[in-house]
Amino acid sequence: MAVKILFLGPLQDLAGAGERMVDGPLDWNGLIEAVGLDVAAKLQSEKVNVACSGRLLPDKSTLAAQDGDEIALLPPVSGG
Amino acid sequence: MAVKILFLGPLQDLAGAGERMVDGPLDWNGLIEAVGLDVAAKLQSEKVNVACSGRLLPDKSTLAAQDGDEIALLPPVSGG
Amino acid sequence: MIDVRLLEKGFSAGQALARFAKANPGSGGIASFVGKVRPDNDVKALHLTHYEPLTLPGMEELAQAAMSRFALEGVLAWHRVGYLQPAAPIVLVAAAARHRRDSLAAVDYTMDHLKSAAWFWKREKRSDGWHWIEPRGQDHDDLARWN
Amino acid sequence: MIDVRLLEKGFSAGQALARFAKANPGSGGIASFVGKVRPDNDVKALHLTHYEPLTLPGMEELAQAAMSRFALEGVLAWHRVGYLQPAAPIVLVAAAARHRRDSLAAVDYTMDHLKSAAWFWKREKRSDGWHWIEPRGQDHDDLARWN
Repeated sequence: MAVKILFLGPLQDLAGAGERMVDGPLDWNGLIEAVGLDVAAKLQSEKVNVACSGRLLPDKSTLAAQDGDEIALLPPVSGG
Repeated sequence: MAVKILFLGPLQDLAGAGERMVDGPLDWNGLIEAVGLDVAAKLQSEKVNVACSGRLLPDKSTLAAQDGDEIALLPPVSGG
Repeated sequence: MIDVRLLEKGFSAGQALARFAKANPGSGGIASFVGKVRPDNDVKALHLTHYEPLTLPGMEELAQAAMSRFALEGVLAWHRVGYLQPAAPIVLVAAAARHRRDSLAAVDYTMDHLKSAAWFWKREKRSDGWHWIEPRGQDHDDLARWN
Repeated sequence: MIDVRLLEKGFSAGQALARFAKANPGSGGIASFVGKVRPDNDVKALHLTHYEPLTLPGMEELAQAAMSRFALEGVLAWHRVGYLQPAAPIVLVAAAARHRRDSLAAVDYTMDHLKSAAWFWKREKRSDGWHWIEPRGQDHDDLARWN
């Protein structure tokens, strides 16, 4: 078991993959370190939302993912 | 040949018929006399429009219908 | 593309919209409204009368006005006349545009004008006979939004 | 009646609207909007991605919000995901109501929220490859109208 990180939309290009498995547990600082510099920079902006186990986090810095959880990184949605 | 007067919408109930033929030529005063008291009262209100030969009259008191013309009396349209 | 019709018989709004979409292949969006005879209030039938020399030309002018006012690629306005059963469609308006807001505003505009400025008179048959439908103040308020 | 779907395959807006009308027989009017992949700007294909645990629940909440905010009898919101060809329908929203203005406003409201507050990411394939579609300021302005 591990924590799955999903990179949605344009974040998958920055991450170089749609998802990545990392060892749990994982907090906000652990997430920043795990995603690489490019995604980390985006993640630290207000516009990227974080969901854990299918729930949007009102404050993403409170992240506390356990093994088996799925973390989704959600950039601003497309207009168009 | 004569002038045909058409009573549209609820005016046909007041007139007792959908149309009436009268001798031409017919001006505004002639129309008022030709349509009966009930329709005349409505006609003198601003809300009833008059068309002659398929054209709406900007000022209905300028009516000048000739034999063969059709005069349409157009009450307010239904919302609903 | 302007498609304006006065219809003596019933029509399928779904089929009309499918054809309208095919006729406007370049549009990003199509907004529409279909109005039906309300199957309530004890209404047995609706009778729609019009004045041929004015009604259809008036609808065509209205469609042209919508084309001029909004950035549209096409507009459709179909209206029934004659006798209608409850739940039958009375009116269908559709607008094809590059941008969503234009198409929705054009349908809103066209419906407001069809309701209170087009030459139709309606009466409905209830259990106690036929009743003319009066102009509604709300419709005139709706129309005034576009002035 | 709420009918919210995420669709992996193409659909016919005309057929969907015909069924929606049958499912809401008591409504006086049905407004709708269908948005298509624009067949211009050198676009070869559109790819729509979503996040399943949030996207469908979010659309269902949006449909409920439209039902609460406007006097509706039914609302439909269908959205495509996956790969789409130019001119294919992306989104269909419909609202059935007793009164015309409610149905049109509900479609406007639902589309504005689907455009800028629903969990979809789009990219389009042009002759030089895939490009993500950025959020548009206009969409956020449209959304702010409802606050």
